[in-house]
Amino acid sequence: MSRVILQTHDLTVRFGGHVAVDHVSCAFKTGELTAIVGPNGAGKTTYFNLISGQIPISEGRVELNGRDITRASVSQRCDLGIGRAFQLTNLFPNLTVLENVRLVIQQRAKLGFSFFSMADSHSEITDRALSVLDKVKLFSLKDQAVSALSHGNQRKLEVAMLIALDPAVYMFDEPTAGMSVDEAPVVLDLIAELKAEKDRTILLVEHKMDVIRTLADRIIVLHNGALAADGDPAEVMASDVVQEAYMGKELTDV
Amino acid sequence: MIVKLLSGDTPRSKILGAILLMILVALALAPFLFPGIRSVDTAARICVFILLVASYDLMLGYGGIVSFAHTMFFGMGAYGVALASTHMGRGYDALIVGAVAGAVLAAVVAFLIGLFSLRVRAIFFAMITLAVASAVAVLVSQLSGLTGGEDGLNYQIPRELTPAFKFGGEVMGVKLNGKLLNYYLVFGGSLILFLVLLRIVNSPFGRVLQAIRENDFRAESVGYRVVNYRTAATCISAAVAALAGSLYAIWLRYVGPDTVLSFEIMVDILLMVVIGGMGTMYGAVIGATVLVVAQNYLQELMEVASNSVEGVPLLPQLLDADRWLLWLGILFILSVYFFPTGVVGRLRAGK
Amino acid sequence: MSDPILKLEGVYTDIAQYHILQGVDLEVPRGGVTMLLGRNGVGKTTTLRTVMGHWRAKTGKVLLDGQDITTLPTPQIARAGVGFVPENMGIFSDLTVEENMILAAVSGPIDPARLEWVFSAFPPLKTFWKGHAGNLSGGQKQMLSIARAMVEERRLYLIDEPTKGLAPAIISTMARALRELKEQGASILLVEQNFSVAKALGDSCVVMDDGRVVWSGEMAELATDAGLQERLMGLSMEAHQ
Amino acid sequence: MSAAPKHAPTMAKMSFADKIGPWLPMLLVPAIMVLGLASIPSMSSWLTLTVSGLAMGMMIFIMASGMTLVFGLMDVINFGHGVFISVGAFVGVSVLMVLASMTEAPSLVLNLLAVLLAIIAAAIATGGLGWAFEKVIVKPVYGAHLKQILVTMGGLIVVEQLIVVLWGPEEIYILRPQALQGAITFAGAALEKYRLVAVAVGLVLFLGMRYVLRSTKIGLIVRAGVENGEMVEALGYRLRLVFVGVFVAGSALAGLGGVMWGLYQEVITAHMGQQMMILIFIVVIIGGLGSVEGCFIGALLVGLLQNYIAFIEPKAALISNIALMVAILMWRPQGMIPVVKAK
Amino acid sequence: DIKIAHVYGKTGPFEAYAKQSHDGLMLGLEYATGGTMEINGEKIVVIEKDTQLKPDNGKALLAEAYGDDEVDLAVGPVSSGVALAMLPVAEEYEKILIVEPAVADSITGENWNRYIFRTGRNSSQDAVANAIALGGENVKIATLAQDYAFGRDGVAAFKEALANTGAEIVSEEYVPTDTTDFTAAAERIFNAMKDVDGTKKLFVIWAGGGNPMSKIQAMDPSRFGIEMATGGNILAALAAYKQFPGMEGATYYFYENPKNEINDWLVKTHQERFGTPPDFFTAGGMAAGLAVVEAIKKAGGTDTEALITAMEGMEWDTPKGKMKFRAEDHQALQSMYHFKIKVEDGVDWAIPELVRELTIDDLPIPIRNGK
Ligand SMILES: Nc1ncnc2c1ncn2[C@@H]1O[C@H](COP(=O)(O)OP(=O)(O)OP(=O)(O)O)[C@@H](O)[C@H]1O
Ligand SMILES: Nc1ncnc2c1ncn2[C@@H]1O[C@H](COP(=O)(O)OP(=O)(O)OP(=O)(O)O)[C@@H](O)[C@H]1O
Ligand SMILES: [Mg+2]
Ligand SMILES: [Mg+2]
Repeated sequence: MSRVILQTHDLTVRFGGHVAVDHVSCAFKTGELTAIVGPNGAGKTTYFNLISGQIPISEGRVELNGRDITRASVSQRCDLGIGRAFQLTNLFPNLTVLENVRLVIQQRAKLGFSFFSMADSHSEITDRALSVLDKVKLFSLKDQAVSALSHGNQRKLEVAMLIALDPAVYMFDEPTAGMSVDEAPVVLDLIAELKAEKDRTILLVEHKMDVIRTLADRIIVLHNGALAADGDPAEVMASDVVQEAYMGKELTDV
Repeated sequence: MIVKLLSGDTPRSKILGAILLMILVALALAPFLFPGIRSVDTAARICVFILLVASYDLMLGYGGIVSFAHTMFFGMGAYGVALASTHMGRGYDALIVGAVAGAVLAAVVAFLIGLFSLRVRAIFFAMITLAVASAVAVLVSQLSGLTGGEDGLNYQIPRELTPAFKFGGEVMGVKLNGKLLNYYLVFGGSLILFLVLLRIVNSPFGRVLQAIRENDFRAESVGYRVVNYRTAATCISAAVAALAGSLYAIWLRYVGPDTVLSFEIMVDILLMVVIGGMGTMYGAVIGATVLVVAQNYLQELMEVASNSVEGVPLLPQLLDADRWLLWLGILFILSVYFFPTGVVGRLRAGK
Repeated sequence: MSDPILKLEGVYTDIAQYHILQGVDLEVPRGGVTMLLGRNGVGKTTTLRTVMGHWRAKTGKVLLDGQDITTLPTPQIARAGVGFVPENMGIFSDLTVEENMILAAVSGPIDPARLEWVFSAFPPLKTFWKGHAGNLSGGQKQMLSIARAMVEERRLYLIDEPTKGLAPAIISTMARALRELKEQGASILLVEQNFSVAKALGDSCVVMDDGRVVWSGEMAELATDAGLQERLMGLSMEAHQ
Repeated sequence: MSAAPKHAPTMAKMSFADKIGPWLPMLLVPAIMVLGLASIPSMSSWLTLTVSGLAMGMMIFIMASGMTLVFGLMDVINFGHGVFISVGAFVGVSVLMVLASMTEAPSLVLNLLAVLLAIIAAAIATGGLGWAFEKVIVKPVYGAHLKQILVTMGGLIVVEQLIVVLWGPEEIYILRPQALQGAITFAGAALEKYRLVAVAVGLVLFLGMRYVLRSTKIGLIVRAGVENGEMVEALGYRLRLVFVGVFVAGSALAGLGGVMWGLYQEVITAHMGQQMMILIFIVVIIGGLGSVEGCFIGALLVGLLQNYIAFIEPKAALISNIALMVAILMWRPQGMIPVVKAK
Repeated sequence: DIKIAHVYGKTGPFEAYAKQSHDGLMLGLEYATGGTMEINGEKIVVIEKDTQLKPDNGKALLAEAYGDDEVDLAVGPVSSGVALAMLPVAEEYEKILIVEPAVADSITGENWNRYIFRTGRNSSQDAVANAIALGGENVKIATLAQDYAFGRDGVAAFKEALANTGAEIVSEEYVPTDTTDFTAAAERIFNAMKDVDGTKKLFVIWAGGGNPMSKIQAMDPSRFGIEMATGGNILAALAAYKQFPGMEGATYYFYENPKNEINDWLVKTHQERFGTPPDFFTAGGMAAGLAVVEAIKKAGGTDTEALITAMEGMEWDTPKGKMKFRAEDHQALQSMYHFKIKVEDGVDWAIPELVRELTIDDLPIPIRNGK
């Protein structure tokens, strides 16, 4: 059973005169994986930012489960079930890998304002964190400081933190960028697994076509901030808009 | 048991552990180990400053919040006791009312400042606290009818806490009098509150603070309401600072702007935190001890040094006891140079 | 082939107490694109940073055009004609796009003709010329980072994962730009995860694993030998198109 | 499927508020002047207060200019800035005392020449001191604000004490050069002649700094270097050299400020610079980090407002500067014309 | 031995004053003992303690001096704030503290206790002396002072003393202590005095740095017929008085003014040893030193009660002539000097030439300790 969980109505943001997201109306259903594609600077990340509340909305509304969350703060939206991973890695650099994930789970468990318990005594939280790390194959690095991780591993941790958050709506922003060909599948498999659980809503920004082809139920195309196409993957991919503005000429023709 | 008292946060370095133990013993037995008015006074100051600096470390080292208003909170506690003792007359009720009122006021003011300005950038928060603190200092100086202005207040505390109260004779050559009781009140109070702080920084709350210090943007986006956490940290820190001020006021039986509100004390606190090691709590112990001792005894040391180099050109002038500040300054620089992560950080790294 | 423009001989690099590079031997032939491939965390970035002097080789030598630059200060390495596009892009986000580019033109004002050429590869930079670089989209930042290296002629370019976050259309213009650089006589050492880009651009190729070079040779050889790919990089054809 | 894509990004018309926003700070100074006019009954008082307030602002700007470079651009909080002002004053005043024959002559040219020589000497001395400061004290703590505060505070104490060792603990009183004493009166208003010199120096300095920062890459290199020094070096700039240079320049400017301020106060002490620090911080911060223009406007605002408020309601003068800072930060949390994002 | 502690702010902004004060104290002891530094065969030992101008330090150090070092009495400090913190310590240890040169009235006023004596002048003495020097029929005075307790008390005392002279205060201006720009205050004063008739004077009470005098002078107050006036100051500060030839006021000490043997000796000896004439705080320190010796001699020892008895009402000679500890509040009554500024070439400072010595009898100093 799938129902609409997240909906944007005429969502718009302007930076000075520049309309980065231009009246985008779109609905997302549970159990559905929507890929968002578009040229660089099309407004994909900004669209995410508007949904998760990172930047204030100029016009329009965001609804979650029928509730208007346009004015809600980032952390409130997170509590309501919107979670995201960032395009540019964004972690707690001087804490360990484990601590990074633990912090997320601890917030889920609403333990943040516990002043007098000992943090390390909450073993159920540590256990969950370790199991998440295991899933993304970072278990062996759990005691490393994040700043010492290679780029690819930081990307994996970014994904791990989103999975640890376990929100209703997952937003991945180019999760595999900079990941090597043998590592990327680990993350993609995880996303596929989430999708299989049916009640998750997944939004995925990706530039790699093969990934989109295998994972996406639906594609929306943003172009110059506006919604340029929305529909079945194969159909959208074949359209002129996408071919011309986005794919460019095939690499081999260069 | 000990580990539990320390909230699982052990010194994690043998040398550090040994030093801390030494300081603890020295402070616990100060009146007997170092009899003499001045040395006990120094010990009491060390206790108060350990607590004050630890409370600052909660905010700065763990929360990453730079505030210049810490002496203001310190002062609120001190003036609380002073004013209560002045107006309610000498008595324990005055001490308690003063201390509680001071702590509550400090927390409320911290809350208001936090609500207003913790949203802005760190450096601006620092400037706003500086502004508020100096406005309060002006206020204290202006309301001289109430606060004694620049001259401060002298007041009476319960007789049992003053040298005039004698019980028993002497133990190990130390007179058993109210001053001794007063010292142990300061020592005990500081110790308990320090352990409480240690517990707080090792709680889930403490971890969140660290995360916010690292990356507040990210903390917000995994669902922590950053402003609330920062405000809470500021309030706790302010309240504890106020309690430290109350202890100081009980010990000194005098408060005045130079003693509890001046910017110099703020600088001392910063220095103690950094020399000791930020974000470690134990750094407060080391930093406060080193600095208070230096401030009190460097001059004497230099007197000796200066006399021993008499006849050498310029050196005696530089070593003149009146130039102690010069050497304290050099000490500042050297300590930041050689202990970039503080003494505690250094000891832990080299374990 | 003539002598290489860049040569690493037995380079060991430590970061803190970790031994990251463990004897890297590598040659970048003059006037070609050399791909540096390998899994995550094997030391590709560290290799580039060691050449730039951000990390220092503990033992071993780095030779640029025969000159030993192992211990040269970073600015001098750069001025010896090395352009660098770091993995994290190194954008100055407080500065505008224009100011980023002005800084990148070390030897004087920007040559307008060359700038036009850069714009033709990365049109968005022209659009956001006066905007703060920190506000650019991820891909636009990547473009700026590459554009900065291209704005003046260099002998050698070290480029770390330039295509991450770029849309396919831009990837192909970028690839064209890199080819033009090569035609101008520059040499390029390129770290890349996108194998089809590597295949299309690379002349020769070096594969690293665990802090060492484990294979080097012609790109064409690797591109056609699936077994070799599988062995060196865990790459399998089905994971890729 | 919707319309075929075009390549230019969508642009909307900017609202009036968006357009005027960047210019608002420039309007603040005249706005405050008009407000002052409205609330001060006597025209001649208003004139006196306004002119001398602007001149005082210039003097504050001169002292703060070095801070703008060092704190604003390099992101180094130099608490020792104040002591550079003091050193500048002591060196400058010593030079002036040696040149007594020139300062006591009733010749404007000779007087100004003496002041110029004093300024040069002071700038050389503080510049040199700044060089040593950077090498020894500041270099290890780039990027760490708190440590900067502490080490520079240490440096401050050391230098302050050295002043006492060299010049003795007494305050030194001096008189301004003959031709710069007294005031000129016009339209019932009086303006100290010396303030005119300050205005001239301040303007020259302002234009000079603007010119250097706009027409060379130095400002860019420093700002970029603070964010990512490694990358600046990888582009081929010797960042260390630039940083040292800017720090030295900032220190020399403090020295200049010291001479100007010492001659204004006519009494110098080792603490004199330190006493100005809060005001200098306020000016730099409300101006917006790294902005010479902001610093300039901020200084003028402070100068004017101080005078107006002290005239209208002396009690409020106690906190007028602080109130100004809080108000501006509430309006623009980054300061009026931020060039660099504050951390 | 006779042990004396000198507890004072050796380091910090008042360093210069502190040095004078200590030199004076030592010179006083030397003069009074004829150079032997002994009283009745007992050696005088002076222990120095540095409060760093911090009241809490002052308290601790004084306690240490009385308790650990077991001194017989203590002298100091420079700053009033520190002094006020120290007063209860003397009471607690039941030992004498001779306050010199802190000036706050409340030291011998509301915060006084019987162990406190003061050789230094108090603010009232300054205020009353200046009122006498400036006052007169048809004199209209504006005051400018720092906006905190010291400044306000000073003006209040001045005003009170002025009441008997026929002069009138027309405007009181207070500015923050850290004020550097006095344009606004001056403008307010000018506006207030512009249309007043009579002899118009602007009296400035200012402690510490900042220098309102010459800045206001630069705005040409004579346009409105206003003359500047202020009290005396240390020699270094008198340099700035060169702009005010003919200005009148009252001062605590200037080395040429008192004519007596002790002062002659002081000026000569100081000149020999330090190469400069003695200053404000040298004279004060010396007066304290002389008082100590005189009191111990008179009491026949160092017993506190005996000392108190001896000192109450004690008269002794100082560089400023005769001083007398008033029995009620232990304040030393002393002469002040009405001066007129003379500028001479080749002298580093302006000379406050003596107009009239205001003796103890000329100066009605109120008793403020409620006794
Ligand atoms: N804070 C901001 N201020 C001004 N412009 C902004 C801001 N944030 C984004 N932009 C502009 O909005 C446009 C959309 O940016 P966005 O990051 O959403 O692109 P994107 O679709 O995610 O691109 P990419 O694939 O390169 O990541 C860009 O042109 C960018 O320059
Ligand atoms: N600052 C550091 N401190 C400690 N270890 C580090 C640091 N930086 C990198 N490393 C380690 O060095 C190894 C090599 O890292 P490097 O960044 O060179 O890998 P890479 O090949 O570029 O990987 P990727 O493809 O993920 O970017 C990694 O194992 C990483 O954990
Ligand atoms: Mg994006
Ligand atoms: Mg890498």
